[in-house]
Amino acid sequence: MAGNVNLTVKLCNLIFKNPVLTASGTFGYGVEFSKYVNLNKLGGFIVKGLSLYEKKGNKPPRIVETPCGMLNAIGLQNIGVERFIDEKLPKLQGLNTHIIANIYGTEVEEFVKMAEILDKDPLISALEINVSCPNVSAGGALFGKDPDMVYVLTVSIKKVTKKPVIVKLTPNVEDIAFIAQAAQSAGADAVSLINTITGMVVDVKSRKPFLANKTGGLSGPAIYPIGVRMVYEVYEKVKIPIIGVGGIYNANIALQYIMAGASLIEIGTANFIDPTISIQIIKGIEEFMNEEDVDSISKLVGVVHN
Amino acid sequence: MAGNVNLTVKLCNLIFKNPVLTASGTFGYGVEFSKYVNLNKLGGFIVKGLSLYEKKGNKPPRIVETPCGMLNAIGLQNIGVERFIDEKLPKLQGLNTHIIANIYGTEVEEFVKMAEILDKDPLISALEINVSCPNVSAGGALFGKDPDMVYVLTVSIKKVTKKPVIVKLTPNVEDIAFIAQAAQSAGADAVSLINTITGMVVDVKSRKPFLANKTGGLSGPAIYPIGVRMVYEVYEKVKIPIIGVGGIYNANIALQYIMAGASLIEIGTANFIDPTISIQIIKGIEEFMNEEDVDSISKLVGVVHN
Amino acid sequence: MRLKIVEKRQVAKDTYVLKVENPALFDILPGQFFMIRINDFNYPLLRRPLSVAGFSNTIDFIFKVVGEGTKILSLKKEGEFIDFLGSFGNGFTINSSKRLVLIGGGIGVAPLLYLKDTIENGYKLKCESYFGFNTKSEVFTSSGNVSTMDGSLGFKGTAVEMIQGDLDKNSLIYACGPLPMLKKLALLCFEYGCEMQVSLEARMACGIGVCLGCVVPTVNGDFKRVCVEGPVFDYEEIQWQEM
Amino acid sequence: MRLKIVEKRQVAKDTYVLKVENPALFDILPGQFFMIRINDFNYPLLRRPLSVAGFSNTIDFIFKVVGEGTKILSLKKEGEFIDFLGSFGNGFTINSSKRLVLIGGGIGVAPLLYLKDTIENGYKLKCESYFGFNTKSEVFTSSGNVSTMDGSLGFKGTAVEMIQGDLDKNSLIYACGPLPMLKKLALLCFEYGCEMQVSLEARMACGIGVCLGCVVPTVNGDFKRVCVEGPVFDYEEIQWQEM
Ligand SMILES: Cc1cc2nc3c(=O)[nH]c(=O)nc-3n(C[C@H](O)[C@H](O)[C@H](O)COP(=O)(O)OP(=O)(O)OC[C@H]3O[C@@H](n4cnc5c(N)ncnc54)[C@H](O)[C@@H]3O)c2cc1C
Ligand SMILES: Cc1cc2nc3c(=O)[nH]c(=O)nc-3n(C[C@H](O)[C@H](O)[C@H](O)COP(=O)(O)OP(=O)(O)OC[C@H]3O[C@@H](n4cnc5c(N)ncnc54)[C@H](O)[C@@H]3O)c2cc1C
Ligand SMILES: Cc1cc2nc3c(=O)[nH]c(=O)nc-3n(C[C@H](O)[C@H](O)[C@H](O)COP(=O)(O)O)c2cc1C
Ligand SMILES: Cc1cc2nc3c(=O)[nH]c(=O)nc-3n(C[C@H](O)[C@H](O)[C@H](O)COP(=O)(O)O)c2cc1C
Ligand code: FES
Ligand code: FES
Repeated sequence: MAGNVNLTVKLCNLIFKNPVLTASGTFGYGVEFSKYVNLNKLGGFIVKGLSLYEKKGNKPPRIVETPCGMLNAIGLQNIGVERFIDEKLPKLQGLNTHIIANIYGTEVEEFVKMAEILDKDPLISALEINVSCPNVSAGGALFGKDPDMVYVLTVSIKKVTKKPVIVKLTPNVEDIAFIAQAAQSAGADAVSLINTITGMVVDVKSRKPFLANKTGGLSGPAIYPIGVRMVYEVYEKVKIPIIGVGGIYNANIALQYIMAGASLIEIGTANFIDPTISIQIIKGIEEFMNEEDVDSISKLVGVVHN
Repeated sequence: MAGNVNLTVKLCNLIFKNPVLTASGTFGYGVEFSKYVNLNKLGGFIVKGLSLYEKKGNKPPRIVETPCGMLNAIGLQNIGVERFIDEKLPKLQGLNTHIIANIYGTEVEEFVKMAEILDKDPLISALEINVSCPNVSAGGALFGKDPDMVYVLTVSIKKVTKKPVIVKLTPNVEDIAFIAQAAQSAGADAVSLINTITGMVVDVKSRKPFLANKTGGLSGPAIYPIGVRMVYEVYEKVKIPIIGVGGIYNANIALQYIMAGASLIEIGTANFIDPTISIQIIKGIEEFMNEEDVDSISKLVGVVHN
Repeated sequence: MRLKIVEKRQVAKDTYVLKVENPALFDILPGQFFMIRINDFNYPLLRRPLSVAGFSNTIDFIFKVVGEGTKILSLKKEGEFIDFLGSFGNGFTINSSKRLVLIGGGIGVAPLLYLKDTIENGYKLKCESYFGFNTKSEVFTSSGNVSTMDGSLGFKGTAVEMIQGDLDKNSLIYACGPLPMLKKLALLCFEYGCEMQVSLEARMACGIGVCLGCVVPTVNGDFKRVCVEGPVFDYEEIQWQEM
Repeated sequence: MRLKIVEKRQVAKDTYVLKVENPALFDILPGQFFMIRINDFNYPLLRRPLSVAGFSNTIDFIFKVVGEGTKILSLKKEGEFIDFLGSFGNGFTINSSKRLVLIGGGIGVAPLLYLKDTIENGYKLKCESYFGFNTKSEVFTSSGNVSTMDGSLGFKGTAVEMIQGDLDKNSLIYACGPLPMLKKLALLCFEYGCEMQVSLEARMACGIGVCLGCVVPTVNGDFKRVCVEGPVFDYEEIQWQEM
């Protein structure tokens, strides 16, 4: 059965062999999963969020479970972009899949510097810009909540790199499509959504927030209907490709995102529960297409809007 | 053990015997639950959302299950405020608990008329204003997303009723505390939050949204960390009492809301799963207070902020 | 109400019978249903509605595995307890002056088995039953006239095809099954002028009439709740075109 | 990896032993753990970490019911399959030139039972064990020296109190148990100059080092992951004040 359906997706000059990526912060630097997943079978994977310099992250506890979800407040612990290039990328040489770098900063200049550095590395296929972080020069306002900041940031990054730029949107806004439009006007090649939804769990024994950081980001199955709705809304308003993410744990939900308008999808939290889930989802999408006689995945993108 | 803790909550001139209410749209007109729950044991209950005139509601399917949650798009089907007073209220006479009317309209005038009508009825203790609906005179913009509209609406309603006015906020905004502040400035006696979060489920077989209304409101356990976070944020910004609602299904989560800043809480979807849950939650709160030697529930409200 | 599983057994392809102890607290009308909590925790969140298929020392259900909830239910073991709410709904009304014809399709046959038992053994009346299935492996009853789409057992064709030439004004049909079958029957009833009580399905959250999630469109342009005003409706009440 | 439950038995108050068939695919070091999927569906969402308490024809776990996940696990039946990922973590290192002292508190004794077995029967070395519990009803092992807080069995007091006067520079402590006990031991080790390998707990999402959820603070002001760099740490690595 498998093989006679066309799963490939084009994004700018990139061809993805299938629409399944793995989400930043849930797939390490890829290598950690090579024991469970043939990385070459993936459409691509997105590495842990990188900052210009190494970051230690937040104090523990950093995670807590919620009904069909979890909160995390890792605080973007990472080794920094230079060590990533020196220590991690060499281990990823020779792979036949797309490696996407996820970057964030607290000032436009930081993003730009990282984009410049990563632009030179041929192993990196594209950049995903995490705007769910406070902009220190703008007094701590979140980049991702302000369409003007998203615009300026995207324009600045586009100037220094030829690699496709994906702007990853936060769901903690009133009108996500409006922010997506700002990214599009600024020349973004795609938007990905959703990042985590801010939440809090209280430890009633200690009468304090459970997480040391007080709030954390909600991810996992619980949030998928919100993500699908937001992809649907963004698809109505922008023309650039959408990457759907949020609570995907099986092929059905992946297909819901695709039908709502996503050209590619990312698997996040589900990797923790089953490290082979990404491959199972690729298979599941293929089976669905065979059963329903769909020869190309592109025919399913956004069909809900017809 | 029970009995020696003080569960009462004051809101304006009203005394609630405990902080547990049931949420609008999940408890019918109260009578439906009298088989399962001694209504007099509740802090109070909030009846199904009322409009000025009868509303038929949306076409089915109107509900769909999601991981630890559900979407609903009932479309506010109800018998209208007059029939409610004529047919339903008489059955609720003689109860020793608070009955709160939940009202919504598509224009300020509709809300005001309803408030006038309900103000006359002594059986109604307070009004909860559902602002999660489009304002037709403002071109369909949601009342609840616009602080100015919330302000005007609240002021207008306060003018025509002496009963406490609770403004029920939608979580589908960027900064819910900002909207809460608008309600407070307008003279609202309390705010309740959160209403449902907009979501979508796609039926991949038919390649259409599952609900006839396309989108629906997400409720249930899945959303509780979002509700707790929002109550926490609102508590930092307003002085009027907060009523916490969203995903509460046990005493622990009720206490999380209270500690985050809620003076009262509402139980919604959980009533469907276990119609006696509200009583169990009252008991659970009492047990917690006994175990932890807390003599008055008021001492727990907002403790997380200390 | 936590009831103990007395028997759980596969009776056909993907089809199980579940018998729980009868607390003898109430009577149950044929056509009524229970809301079943699949697990003692919040997943799956909503209760599942299942019709009563038999009522004696035990309360019996027959269910088909169609999704996650029924899958989990099929793995329950005898001796375990399950939380039930009910019974709910209006149930079928029996009219002794009519020719009683039971027409069921697939798992829709389940509530008709209890109806048949009530008519024959409770009311000591006669009825005819026509139960259609896709194929032999899905047949879970030997009672009544059975048909299969592929002719692997009984009459070859649908339950409706089995009886359709034989209906008359005096017939009172009790029907439960897939929507296309019910629509077909509604057309026939209009044509032959016979009565029909039809049991409908809808997605349910509460089962007790408060969520307004389970409505079906009625001829007067209104909605009725399957859980309270149904699940059994006079077919003339229903706006079939909108179903 | 789906493994069949060979035995599940309550061994003390709220405490169960769970033995699953050993697929004989790998060796497991004492101190290593598995990530266990409680149900075959997404609730509870995250896997639960459990240390190996024994390793022979079966892989054995001893766990305490403390919340929803362990509660559900305690209801599993022999013959059922559970999904395991592992083994994970670094495990204890055995140093034959030292006086080996195992100190466990409560359910923290579980991994030390496998360590003891390995030291005595694998390495043919000697070790001393001091296992403390709250009360008799919680004691799930007869091996080693047992203490209870209320004196209902063995020495009256904590495991630490049982041995504390008797530690020396040559001692290598292997410790697992509640945090206050471990902190106490860390102080003692500083004082007596003895070594200690301590097994720590942290909330985990992935177990494989990618979520960065399970970190503990280290003396150099950094964080280390319990699932990869641990769960066993040299006590001198840990920033105890911040634990
Ligand atoms: C009054 C009534 C009586 C019923 N009696 C029986 C019976 O005796 N035997 C039997 O096998 N089935 C019966 N059903 C259908 C049964 O409720 C569904 O098959 C079951 O809920 C599916 O659950 P699931 O988790 O396996 O499927 P999923 O599709 O995973 O369920 C997801 C959600 O959809 C709902 N759902 C799915 N299919 C249906 C459906 N056809 N009708 C209503 N809700 C549905 C579920 O309750 C759940 O909320 C009855 C339905 C109703 C309304
Ligand atoms: C490496 C390691 C080995 C362990 N070995 C054992 C063992 O052999 N026997 C045993 O009984 N327990 C052991 N634990 C603790 C065990 O994992 C928790 O008791 C269990 O996860 C609680 O789950 P729950 O759903 O019952 O509790 P809940 O409190 O309902 O769980 C909610 C969440 O908190 C996490 N959690 C709760 N308590 C702990 C804890 N103490 N440590 C880590 N996560 C926690 C759960 O995994 C879950 O994500 C170990 C923990 C770790 C980190
Ligand atoms: C532990 C954890 C760490 C994450 N780290 C990052 C990150 O570094 N950069 C980023 O853009 N998103 C990060 N995310 C968000 C995910 O990439 C994803 O957008 C989100 O989790 C929703 O998808 P899911 O529900 O499938 O997990 C992280 C999520 C989790 C759970
Ligand atoms: C079926 C259904 C109907 C609802 N109807 C109303 C309503 O009429 N008015 C209103 O303000 N909120 C309504 N709500 C929202 C609830 O009152 C509550 O705010 C929300 O469901 C979150 O709480 P929960 O997660 O406990 O259900 C409805 C919710 C559900 C599930
Ligand atoms: S299921 Fe809630 S009204 Fe019928
Ligand atoms: S549990 Fe994920 S890094 Fe340790």
